[in-house]
Amino acid sequence: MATKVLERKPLSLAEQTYLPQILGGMKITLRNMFKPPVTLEYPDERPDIPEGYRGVPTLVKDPNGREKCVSCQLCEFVCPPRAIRITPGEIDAESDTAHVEKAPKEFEINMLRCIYCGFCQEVCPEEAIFLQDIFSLSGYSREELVYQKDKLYELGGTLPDQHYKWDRKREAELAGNPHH
Amino acid sequence: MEWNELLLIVFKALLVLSVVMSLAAYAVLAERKVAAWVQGRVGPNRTQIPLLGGIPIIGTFLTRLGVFQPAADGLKFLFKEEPTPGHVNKFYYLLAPMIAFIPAMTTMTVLPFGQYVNEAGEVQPLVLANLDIGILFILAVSSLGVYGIVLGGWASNSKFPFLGGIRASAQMISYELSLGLSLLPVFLWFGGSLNLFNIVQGQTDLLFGFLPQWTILFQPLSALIFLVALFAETNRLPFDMPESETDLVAGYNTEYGAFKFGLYFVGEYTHIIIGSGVFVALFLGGWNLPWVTLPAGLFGTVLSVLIFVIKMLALVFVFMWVRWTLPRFRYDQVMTLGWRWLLPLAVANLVFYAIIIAVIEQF
Amino acid sequence: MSLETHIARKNLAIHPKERRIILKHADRPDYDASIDCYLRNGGYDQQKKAFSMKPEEICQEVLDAGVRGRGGAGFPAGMKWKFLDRKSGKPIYLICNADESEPGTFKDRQIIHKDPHQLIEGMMISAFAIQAAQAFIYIREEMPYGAKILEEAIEEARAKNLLGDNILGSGYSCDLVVHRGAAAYICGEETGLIESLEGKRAYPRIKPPYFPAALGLYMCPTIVNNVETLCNVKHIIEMGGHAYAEIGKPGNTGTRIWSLSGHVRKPGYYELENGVHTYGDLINEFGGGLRDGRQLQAVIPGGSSAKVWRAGERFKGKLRSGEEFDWAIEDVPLDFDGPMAAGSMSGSGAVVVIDDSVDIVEVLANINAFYAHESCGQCTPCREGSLWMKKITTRMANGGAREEDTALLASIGDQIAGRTICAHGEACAWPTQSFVAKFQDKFLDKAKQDPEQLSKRDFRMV
Amino acid sequence: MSTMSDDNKQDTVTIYVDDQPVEVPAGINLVEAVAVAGKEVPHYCYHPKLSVVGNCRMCLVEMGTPGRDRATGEPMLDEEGNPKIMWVPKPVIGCATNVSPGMHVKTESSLVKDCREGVMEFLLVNHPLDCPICDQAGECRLQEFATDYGRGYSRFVEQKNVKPKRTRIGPRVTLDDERCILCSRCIRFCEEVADDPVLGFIDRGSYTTLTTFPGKELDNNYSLNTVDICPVGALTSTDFRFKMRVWFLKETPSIDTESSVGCNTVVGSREGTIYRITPRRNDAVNDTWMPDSGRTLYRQVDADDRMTQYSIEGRPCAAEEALTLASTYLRNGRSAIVASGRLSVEEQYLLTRIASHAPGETPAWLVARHAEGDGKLLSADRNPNVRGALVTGLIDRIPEAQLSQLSAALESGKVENLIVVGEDITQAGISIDQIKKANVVYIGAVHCDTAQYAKVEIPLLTVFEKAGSFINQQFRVQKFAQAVPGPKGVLFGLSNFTQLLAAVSDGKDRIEPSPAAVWTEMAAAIDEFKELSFSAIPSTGQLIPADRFADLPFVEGKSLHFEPRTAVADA
Repeated sequence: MATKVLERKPLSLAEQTYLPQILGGMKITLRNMFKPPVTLEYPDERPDIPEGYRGVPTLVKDPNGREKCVSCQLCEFVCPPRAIRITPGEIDAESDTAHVEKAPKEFEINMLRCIYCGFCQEVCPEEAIFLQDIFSLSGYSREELVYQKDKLYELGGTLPDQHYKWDRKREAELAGNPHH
Repeated sequence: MEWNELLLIVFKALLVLSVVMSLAAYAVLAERKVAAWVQGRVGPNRTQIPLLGGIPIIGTFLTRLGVFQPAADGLKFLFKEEPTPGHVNKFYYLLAPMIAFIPAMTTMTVLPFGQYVNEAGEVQPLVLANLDIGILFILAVSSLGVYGIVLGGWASNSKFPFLGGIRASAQMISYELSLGLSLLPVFLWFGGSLNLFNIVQGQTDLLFGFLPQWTILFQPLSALIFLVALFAETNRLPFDMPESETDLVAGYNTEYGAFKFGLYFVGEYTHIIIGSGVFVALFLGGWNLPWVTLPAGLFGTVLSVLIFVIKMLALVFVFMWVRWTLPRFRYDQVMTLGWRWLLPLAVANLVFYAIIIAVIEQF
Repeated sequence: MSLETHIARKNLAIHPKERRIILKHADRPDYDASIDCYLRNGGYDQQKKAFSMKPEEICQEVLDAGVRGRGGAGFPAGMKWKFLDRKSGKPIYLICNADESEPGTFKDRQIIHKDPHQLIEGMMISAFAIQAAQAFIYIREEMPYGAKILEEAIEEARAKNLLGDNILGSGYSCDLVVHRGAAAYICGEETGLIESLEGKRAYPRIKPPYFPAALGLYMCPTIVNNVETLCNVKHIIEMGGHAYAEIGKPGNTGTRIWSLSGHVRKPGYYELENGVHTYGDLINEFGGGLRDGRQLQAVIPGGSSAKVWRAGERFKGKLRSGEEFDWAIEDVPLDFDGPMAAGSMSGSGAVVVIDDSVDIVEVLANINAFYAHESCGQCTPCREGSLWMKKITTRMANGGAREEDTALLASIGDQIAGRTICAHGEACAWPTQSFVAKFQDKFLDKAKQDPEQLSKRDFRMV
Repeated sequence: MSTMSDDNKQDTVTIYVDDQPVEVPAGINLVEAVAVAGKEVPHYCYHPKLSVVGNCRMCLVEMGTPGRDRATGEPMLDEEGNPKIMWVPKPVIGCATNVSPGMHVKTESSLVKDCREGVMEFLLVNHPLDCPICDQAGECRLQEFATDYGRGYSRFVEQKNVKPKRTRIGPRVTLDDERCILCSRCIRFCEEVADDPVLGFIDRGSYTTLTTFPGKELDNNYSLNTVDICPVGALTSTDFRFKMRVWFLKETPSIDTESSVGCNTVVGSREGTIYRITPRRNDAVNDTWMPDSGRTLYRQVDADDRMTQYSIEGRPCAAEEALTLASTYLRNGRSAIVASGRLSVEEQYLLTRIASHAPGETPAWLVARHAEGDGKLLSADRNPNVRGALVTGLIDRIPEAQLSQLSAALESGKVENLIVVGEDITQAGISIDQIKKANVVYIGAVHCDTAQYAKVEIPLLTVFEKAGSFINQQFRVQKFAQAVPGPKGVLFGLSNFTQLLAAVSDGKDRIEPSPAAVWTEMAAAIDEFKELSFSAIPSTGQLIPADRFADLPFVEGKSLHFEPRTAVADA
């Protein structure tokens, strides 16, 4: 690659003193002083959380209140800092959601380890885990920040569902085999 | 000396001390606020004093202005745990902040900050000690401040403070020359008096009936050199070599905390304030306003002090303004500027004015 | 119990243009299924004649006659026999495929019900020709009376030593057994039939390696022939192979019983000389034409698994003989090669005529429902594809058609045909492929029929 | 493959896979042949150890053979003189097509790809796609091939078929029929390998449903192999169901310790907990099967009666203390050893070394475990490593179930010190009084009566917690690796034995507590192990000469790949 030598423009006398530049700079800063602040006074004012923000990972329920997580443990697998720990369990045959068969017995996310990468949300095949707009967690002990299933559901709440995958499955089950 | 006179002096000293101290404290606030405004931020706006802050509109306004912040800062300096690192030389380590603080405070004794005109039209300066060699005193005492920094840097027994201290000493010594030299034309101008009060008084009259006889108008170069040197002497940006956070963490005061750090801190701001005062007295006509004659009596006195303080604060603002505008020099640039530019310039300036004054005096 | 009440006699006179060989006696009012009646009409003479011949000679006669399998594939029977693995030393089996399961076909039933001894004689000649150790008639459970008639006939024949040990003193022994299948379509497929006969699920076997001629019933060489084919053997012996080959046309010898059904005035079975008549003759002359005011919409020329013809279609091409042709449906000759040349097949000879009174999508839905129900479920493409196609066509027929369904159906058909274990893959793919190709406009119209209803329904299923 | 070499035919043929010539063993099918070429023919129903049914249609490939002129029988050549390939017009299934010389196969043509896409789509239309809850996820052929060969999007908008779910078809197997792709591997396994044909299909077409015959259960001891060979998650192990996703499992090669067959296994563990044991293919030993009973052996790791504490006369103590006391016993007075056929070869060898340092003659016994063999993978000899004890010289005769000699010796005081390793001798004819008479050092994994009355208790690692080797009925040395760490406080690896050896020999006889180090010693000392080393033993095991033991009356029955010599069997 050819090197192009640029000649430096010689400075004028005034420029050599740097004073015009200094004054120019001071003019800019002075002008800035009278502009309104651009910052947000955080605890009093809350920022508008943009869509796709990656806050605290939470577990959600579908609009019918069904626990969406089926403990497939993909999030546990994909989690780079190993913050997620799931103990799978089987849904009781008498339960309303018996057709789902599997649900987490325990589900914990160690928020001290979580790096908010959002892999868990991306990998979740059931759309059960979402990084929501909560971003400031605090606690007095390490244990307190290992969030358990109930806490995760409390934070996650209910999100709209596009598929109702399992409800449809239930419908099909109730409809039965149409072949005879 | 009568005991009541002594009492008056002590009272006056305490008054000035407290004013300067609180000015220093509020300078810190001002610094933070100016920085915030320049950068489009809000600055300190949360500290409240319980009852005062609770007053409906005013309280909120003051709180948002951050006027209670210095109280919090001061309390913090006082009550924070005082760690003394194990590796320091304890005696000098403790001594250094005091050495930095005391000269800064001492310089104010000779700074006139107003006048009292009695019925007879006699003018009395408002000053703690009206020395004839006031400016020499200031130069002498304020240069002691560098010992505080050098000593602190050395006593900390740690590399960053040490580097900070070394830089500070080199820088101070370099710029002190220009500082002193830049003042000589001023004293020549005012008939060789080294009394600050006289110099201020000398700037009272209008030349040719309309031109304010402020030194800065006649000796702009002196003023510029003095100002630049003053920046360097007070370790302010763009000359904050001793601190330079980016390469020396906090420079000479890295190992200091709590009250000892507070002393350094207040000392630095006192330096700025006193420096500004000196500049106002020498170049900006002190408490004089052009085309205005201050009335006699107490009212005039108060007015004069106000004018002086306002001018001084304006200059303090310039200090801050510059700080948040200019980037830091490199160390070699500081040295180059000091020795290769300012010093020759100051000498040339002196020679020039010496000739001019000689020529004027011929007539 | 009176069987007569259950056997509907064709009360129409035999059409003068029919050439009846196999059904020569069947519809005679004085003819019944008993062995006495059969013997009176010259029955079992050919068996005696055959037993005096060498088995190889019989085989040669059959080969000379060029009789092609009447079950659907149209493979020459003599050739099939030739492929038998005689070196293995294992017993050879003969099976009569009486699992007449192709929708539209009802010819074998006529023979079994009305002239069972003809089949038995044909079978015994064939068994002797291939030196079978045992012969079976595999009959579907949906013909219970046929089975009963056959069993009675076999008893009668056995009493006269026409089958069983040392038949007619020839030293050759072969018994004949009627086996009732559970009436699955797939049991008509020869390896499926063999599996069923062995007592297993009628899962067709993979070929290779399980060619019945080598590894058939109980892994022994086995011949499976259609009822009509086996009956023809008797007539070949009667006429001599070459004489039989004179009937019909070269390569399409003999007569065939055509089962005509659908929207014609006189549906029924017609035994016709091969290649002499055309589909037009069958529909309009024998079948009496369409009902008043109706237009022909489609013809399925050889059982529901054959590719459909759309009315007005023209078939152009070159016959194997080099003769160029340009046929309408009515011009296609009634034989094996004619429909083949016209892009379909004669199959089991079941001609279904469809007029414009029906929705063609519903016709396909009906056919698909049949094939989805009859898929044995062994291999993937047919198992899943047939039901999928059924679900689509049923939905389309019920008003839920989408425009992309047409292409989807064609694609599913393509994914099935040629990739399955047995021919059921083709059987279920061909109707769909041909219906969708030839009636594309009607299928696309179906999607446009009720867009409002469409938008309300959400077909996305999990 | 062994039958192959018996044939007089040419052993290998050259075929062309995607135009690349490959030499493959004659007579194998295209699935295997293409694998030799380093390519994959996806398949579901085909299993190398089961009959071929060809029903999944996933292995469709294009195949052609060199044409021969019908009239002359001469090979047909194209213009360039190369053999003219007569391509079969339809795709053929690789599993039922055997190689022939010069055969051409296309595994990547557009038709083949189209076939695979089509079959994958068909397999998925009625599959519930419940991978998130399916235990097979991660080792599911349907998932793998859908990713590799599938279309990637769905065209199916109809309602899926409904079939029975979570059906118990046996004590250890749970069936989810919706996931079943009807490959019939399980049915064939039960018929052909397990000799217990209880599985079958009911219903027809796409509604075909796998189930057990009425009144029957899939309860034979090989039932869980159906779970292993199920290419999807239809048959699941009730024990492993929903316990752990397979992708978390660390897989460690191990050996089934149930009998002298020595089935090769894979132990799946996560973070020190074993979740399941599955068979590992070894065509010379267990093919791809293993008994169900061997799959629950991992429970001994966390068993209630597991011994994890060194103790002296019931008082917990440090490991060194217990071992030092044991060595003190050994060095003073007449000693004897009761070892176990469940110990590894290395442990048995170290015991012989320990015995050699004890004063006088130190007799050793093994306790026999005999039960009826099932003719498959459980032999009559239920000790996995009796032959190890023979080869290492620990014993020189076939072990017996009752230790009458020892009993007499204890009674008469001829044996003052007794080392018992891994056996409860109270079950082998030794009374508690006799135990009390001698200084008994019990080394074992579980608490038992012997441990209760022993002077010194030393905890032993289970097979899952250590590495080592066994010698099975065929005199095949088979390695196993450590799957999980031992309990806290128990010395690792062979340390119990090497430290005891060092203590007994006054520190003179020191061996690293690793199998490799012990093998170096054994290779020097034992003829059968000459020129062998631990790392050199292949994963499928290494046969060693058995001539020295030809006359011993081993108690064995026939098993899958082992036929006892009649002379011995008669004895």
